[in-house]
Amino acid sequence: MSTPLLEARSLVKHYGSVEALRGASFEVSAGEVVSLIGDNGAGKSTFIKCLSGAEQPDSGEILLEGKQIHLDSPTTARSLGIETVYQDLAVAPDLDPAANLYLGREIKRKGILGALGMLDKAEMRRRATEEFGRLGVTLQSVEVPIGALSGGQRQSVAVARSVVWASKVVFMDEPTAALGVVQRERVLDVIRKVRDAGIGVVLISHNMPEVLSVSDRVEVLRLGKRVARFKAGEASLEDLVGAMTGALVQEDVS
Amino acid sequence: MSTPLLEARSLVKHYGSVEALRGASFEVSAGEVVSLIGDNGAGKSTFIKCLSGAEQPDSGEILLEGKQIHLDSPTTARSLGIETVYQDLAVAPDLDPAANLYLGREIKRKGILGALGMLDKAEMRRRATEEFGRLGVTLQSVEVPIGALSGGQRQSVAVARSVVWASKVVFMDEPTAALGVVQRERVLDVIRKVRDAGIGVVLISHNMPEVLSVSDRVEVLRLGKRVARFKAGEASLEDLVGAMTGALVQEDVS
Amino acid sequence: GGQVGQSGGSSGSSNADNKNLVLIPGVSAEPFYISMQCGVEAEAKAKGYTVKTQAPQKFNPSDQTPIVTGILANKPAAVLIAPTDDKAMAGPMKQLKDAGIKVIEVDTSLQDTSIAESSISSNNEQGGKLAADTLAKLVGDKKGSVLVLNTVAGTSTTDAREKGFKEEIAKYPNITYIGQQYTDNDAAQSAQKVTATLSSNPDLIGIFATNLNTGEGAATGLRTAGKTGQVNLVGFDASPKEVSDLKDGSFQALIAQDPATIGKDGVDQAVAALTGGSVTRNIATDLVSITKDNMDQQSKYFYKSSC
Amino acid sequence: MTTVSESVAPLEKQSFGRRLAGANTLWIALVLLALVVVFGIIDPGGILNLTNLQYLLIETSVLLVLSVGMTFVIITSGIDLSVGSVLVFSGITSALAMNALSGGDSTDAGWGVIIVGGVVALVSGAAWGVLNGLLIARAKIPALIVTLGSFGAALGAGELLTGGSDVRTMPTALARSLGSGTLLGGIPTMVVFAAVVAAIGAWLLSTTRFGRYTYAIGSNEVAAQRTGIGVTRHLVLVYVLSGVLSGLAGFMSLAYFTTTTLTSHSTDNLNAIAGVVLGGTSLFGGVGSVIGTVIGVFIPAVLNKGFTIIGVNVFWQPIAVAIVLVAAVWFDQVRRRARNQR
Amino acid sequence: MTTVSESVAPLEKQSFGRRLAGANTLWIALVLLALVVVFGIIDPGGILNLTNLQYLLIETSVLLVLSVGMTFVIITSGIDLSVGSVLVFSGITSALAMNALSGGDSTDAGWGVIIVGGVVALVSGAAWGVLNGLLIARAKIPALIVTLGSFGAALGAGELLTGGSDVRTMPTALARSLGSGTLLGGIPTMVVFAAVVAAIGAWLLSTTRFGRYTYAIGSNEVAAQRTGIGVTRHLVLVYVLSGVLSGLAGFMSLAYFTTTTLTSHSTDNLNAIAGVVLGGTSLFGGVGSVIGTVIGVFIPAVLNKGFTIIGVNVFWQPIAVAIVLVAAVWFDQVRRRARNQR
Ligand SMILES: Nc1ncnc2c1ncn2[C@@H]1O[C@H](COP(=O)(O)OP(=O)(O)OP(=O)(O)O)[C@@H](O)[C@H]1O
Ligand SMILES: Nc1ncnc2c1ncn2[C@@H]1O[C@H](COP(=O)(O)OP(=O)(O)OP(=O)(O)O)[C@@H](O)[C@H]1O
Ligand SMILES: O[C@@H]1[C@@H](O)[C@H](O)OC[C@H]1O
Ligand SMILES: [Mg+2]
Ligand SMILES: [Mg+2]
Repeated sequence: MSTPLLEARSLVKHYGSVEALRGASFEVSAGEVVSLIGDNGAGKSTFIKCLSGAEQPDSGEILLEGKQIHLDSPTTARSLGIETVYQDLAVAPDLDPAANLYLGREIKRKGILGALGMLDKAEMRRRATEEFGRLGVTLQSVEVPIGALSGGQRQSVAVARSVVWASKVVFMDEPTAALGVVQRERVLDVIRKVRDAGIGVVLISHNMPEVLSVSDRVEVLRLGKRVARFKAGEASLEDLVGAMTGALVQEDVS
Repeated sequence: MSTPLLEARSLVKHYGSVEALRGASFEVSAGEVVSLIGDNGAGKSTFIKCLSGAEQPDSGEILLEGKQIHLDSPTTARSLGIETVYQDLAVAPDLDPAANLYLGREIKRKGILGALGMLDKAEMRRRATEEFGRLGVTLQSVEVPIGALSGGQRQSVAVARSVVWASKVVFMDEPTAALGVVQRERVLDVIRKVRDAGIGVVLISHNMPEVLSVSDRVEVLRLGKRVARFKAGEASLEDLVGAMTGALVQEDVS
Repeated sequence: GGQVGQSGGSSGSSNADNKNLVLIPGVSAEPFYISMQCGVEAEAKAKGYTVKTQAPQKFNPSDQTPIVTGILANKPAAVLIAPTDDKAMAGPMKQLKDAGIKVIEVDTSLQDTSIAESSISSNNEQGGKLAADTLAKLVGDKKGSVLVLNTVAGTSTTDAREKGFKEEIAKYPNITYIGQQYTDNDAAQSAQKVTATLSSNPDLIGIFATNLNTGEGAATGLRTAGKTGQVNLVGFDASPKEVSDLKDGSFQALIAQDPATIGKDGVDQAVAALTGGSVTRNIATDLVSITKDNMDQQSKYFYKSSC
Repeated sequence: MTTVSESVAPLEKQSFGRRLAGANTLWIALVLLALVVVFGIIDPGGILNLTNLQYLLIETSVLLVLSVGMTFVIITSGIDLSVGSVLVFSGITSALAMNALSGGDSTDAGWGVIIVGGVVALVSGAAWGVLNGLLIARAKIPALIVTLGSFGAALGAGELLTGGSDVRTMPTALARSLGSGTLLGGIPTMVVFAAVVAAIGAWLLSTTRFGRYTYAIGSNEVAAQRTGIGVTRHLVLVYVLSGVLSGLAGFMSLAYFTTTTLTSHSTDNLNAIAGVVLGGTSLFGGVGSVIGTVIGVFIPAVLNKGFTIIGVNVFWQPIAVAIVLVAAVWFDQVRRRARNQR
Repeated sequence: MTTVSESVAPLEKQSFGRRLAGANTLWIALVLLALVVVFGIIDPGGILNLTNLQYLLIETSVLLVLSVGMTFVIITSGIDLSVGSVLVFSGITSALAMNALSGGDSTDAGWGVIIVGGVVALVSGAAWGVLNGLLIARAKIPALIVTLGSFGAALGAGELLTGGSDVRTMPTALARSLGSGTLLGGIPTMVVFAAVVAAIGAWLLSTTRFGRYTYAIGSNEVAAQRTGIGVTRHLVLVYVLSGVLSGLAGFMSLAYFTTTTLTSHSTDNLNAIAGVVLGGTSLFGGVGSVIGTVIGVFIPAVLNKGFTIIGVNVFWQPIAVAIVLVAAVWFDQVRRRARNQR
């Protein structure tokens, strides 16, 4: 493997007395789908939050294209081309789906009104409808606040947002958990397309068949540490479960 | 089939201009696991909310053991032995897991202090730990507010709460969506045990293998209406997907 | 049970070397009390005493009480105070007396006359009467109604002014008193009450505003309605702003007290009480009615905004 | 795995009528209208009288300017208790500046001086806004504590500057133009100012990116942060906006009262908050509108005016206001709920 | 599918030291202590003097009683602006009742009359609490609007009863016992009352089902509803609690001031809210404690007293208070955050 696109080395993160990460490492290359799996509470979401600037690790280092970076906020990460679908959906429940899709990346009107900060709501709504169509999201009305949508609809909006904007890496924390069968397939298709566009995709999922079907590699986290790595095709469902539960240990867990 | 335990006839529910339910019907018998499946936004959660008193349908009727009932609040439903795991988790994020498990069903101290309303926190914590053990929930600390737990941990608490208290029917709206492989298996085991105790279980899930493995029957909702019913073993994955997407129509959809 | 302050009754050792006075006005940021403070400071300096002033943020006993009990710790020789309630302040002020501190009442006084050595004040009820007579003179024999703008219900000083006004105005048959409106001591509300009253009582010929804020609001209300000068506005006190409004015709008359003299007399009485001189129990100071015509003669009553 | 999408319900846009009926402000606007009509029936010459309406507008304009800023603050789920004191402080600095420029007495000062005075008022307000904003957004101190602190501190600072009594001289030209003058054929200048502020505020909130970020932060601050919105910066700006509008209100108040009305503004904060909440903005953030605020500010104003005009007993007035306020919101809630059911 | 659970991290209980350091109230308590020490050093005879501490406690006891009720209300994510007016109203009804029972002048009334007076105060407070609670919990009108309404209405009603002036006759026995008496070897009776209320409040909030429901509703009202908690009933009870405590505070205030102090309580609401928030209770509900409130109420009280004793200029006082308040909360935040990082 050449230099990985994004690499994390020995991240540690405490919450009060809880040790969420105890020296976790990880890497993802461009054009690769890596699944990050692990038991509930293993530290996956915390890990992702550290890699996307939403939380700051207590120690450890993060490298983008070989250079050490300091992700002090999600804004920094986004400006580096890193997009994230958070498990605790980072949407504004009082805004409608189009507004959420474009949050932080609004389209302004042309000309002077745009310079004054005026939004082109019609254009955003139009494009949003397009994107939702692409992901098979079915909405009865685009004018309701997203808080009133069904769980799956809400999740689809979050997924759409990340794939629309990513240029280097997309983190997806259980993006398909609430999705229907059709929407789930669509999202997996999108993940493949994004990968083919040369973007690194990191997927967190508890659905092992899904993990096996879409990943190029699988990394396993357990009690805040990476305990195993598998290449696609090399791992069986039993291996994955064994690694997650601690029955199988591959890496050095001191 | 004898009189079903719980039956819903032609429920209709509007939210402003959105028609979430357009005459949906449904039944579940004692000692039976019925899965309710359908596309995102099909109306499953709305349906469950109507059957558990969290929302009131605009029209239609609900019968428990053949007698029409009026579920004006979740309290009424709970007092009738109906417990629910809601998709938008109904937990109090600032309370700890034990407090959430016993919310609305607190254990009081013995004697005069109990009569004054004083809680037996130690006992609740002890029993909660037991229940969590039974479901394989792993918590690093029981003293953190539940809002700080991982997605799966939070979901496990909600599931534990419903199965501890149910006496007639348990509704579970995507209870396993955020769960790890081990916890998911545990929950499915618990569902079977609850069923064997003569309780009716209604499961909503987008995971078809899971649905097929645990259900006695499957009912399919589409655009707010029931469109198909299957007995366990009679349905293939293709049938289910066909019914959800509208490719296969069994019931009269006017 | 015992009584508070019993134990800590630090003996009434009124030290002759103690030259510290404290002034506790009714409220801070009020030209009346600032002028009084000027009078107190000038006289104290002349007599070789020092004064500290501690004023409550609001004219009420619950803001003033902690100041009184806090002052106890400083053990001044005497306290000059404008009690904000003639009953509620008795308890805390008694603590001062019990600690051997001489208490002089300035501007207002307690019902309980056993606490203070001396009370110097102008009579607020009298001021209200004077306002009524002044207003009656201004309107002449025109017929019409008059309004009183009060601050907050229960404020002892302004309530007394209204009471005096009400009694006195009844003597003028051509004038109908249509009652008072409360303004929360807020100029904006006062202005609003004036324009509304003008609409319901188009025959309004006079307004008595019982203090600074109500007066300023009333002047604004009349200006908004274009009735400045047509409706006679009588204010209370003579702050620099009110005086200049009198000059430019926004007010037709002011009822002024003499805060500087109240302050000066307060210090004199305190010093007399401390040095064993003769103390006068009650001193009444002047109240005058100032109009545009006599304002030059009465300029010594104008309040100061700083010393 | 088959794909379907034909039968997907279309993304329908709501009809205009439905949007109107659904508008959060419709019912409360009806309440306001009903109030005016009722007072008009009880006392035909009273409130419906054009002059009275004009007075009502003038007397409400200062509060309205404060409330527009407060709307933004509350939508971010914040609160600004300092508005009244910042108003006073700005009025004082402005008056002092104008006096200083005119050699101590600005009574006859010209427009140059007045414009400088206006700028000083706005800048003073902005300064308090920056202070509030930084402490709230950067130091993460609860807005209630910060602005309760600046509520006391701004007034204290103002009193320090003047020694506790009102500044008594200010330009006559200012009083005659902004304070009691009219524009555009008879509309009071105060009202024009307030209307322009409300219009710009409404535009800013509902159509611009600034407005959208305001909603987003109030709706879910963490989400806003994670989507890359500069939450700290935006919050500071919102408090600055509130501060600047308090400064403008201070300047207007100075022109209107021709003095700094030091002790008159201790309940401006609650009045503004009440107007905002009456207008349908939630104290928990994320929802609200400037139009709602305009209506919400006028309801108590109409009530107070109306009750004084029809001569309700002074002690009954606050009781009557309370009853109508509660009834108005209750009506609004019931109607909105009914709409959502259907 | 294998099952594992040996390596599962144990459900550890935190050590006592850690719990203490983690307690939300520790750091703010340290701030209070620091203030006392600093004032003690500046003026050794001042605040540390026993008599002064006694006065401080007495003068804060009425506000403390209000703030205990406010703590419950705010934890449900509500607000009660009416407390000061309900206090006044209850004092008035109580005084009027005692006078009526004594043929017009209760100055020499005995304990029977006084006890009736106490009951009347509590019942009056409770009545306003019921009204507030029903409008908020059942009619779902925002608490801010409802209690702003009753803030005006309760005072108006009180003034109606008395014609706008204070009731000035009340039993001397009450003033000498509750108002200025001491108990248990020198502890002021007022302080004993406040301490008992705070202790019961703390017990109720942190150990009983009532307290737990209070947190649950504030944390997530929908969730509380769905778990079968009678949210409406509980909210009404919380506002009744606040009302009853306001009634008690009214009775205490009557005993202390020996008059109904109509004008003294317009900012009690903000003072109580500030104490509660300073003490670590969130305005968004779900978290908070009575102990925190006790500390939070004393911080401004100590500041005001201390500044008076050391003789800070009146206009500087609110500025200094603001600086200390903000600094205290900031220190508290920084410490808590540091603890969470570790
Ligand atoms: N803010 C927080 N405060 C305290 N503990 C936390 C916090 N966030 C996470 N934790 C704890 O850190 C551990 C790791 O949590 P994390 O959310 O990363 O798990 P996860 O692997 O994503 O689990 P899941 O599969 O259930 O989503 C858990 O024990 C969790 O309780
Ligand atoms: N409070 C609400 N206001 C407006 N629309 C709503 C509301 N709740 C649900 N809806 C709409 O009703 C429809 C059904 O929603 P529901 O949550 O029942 O779907 P679901 O079948 O549970 O979907 P999912 O599988 O994604 O959870 C959706 O179109 C949704 O947007
Ligand atoms: O006499 C004083 C008065 O002049 C001032 O306006 O307010 C307080 C009063 O006590
Ligand atoms: Mg997770
Ligand atoms: Mg659902």
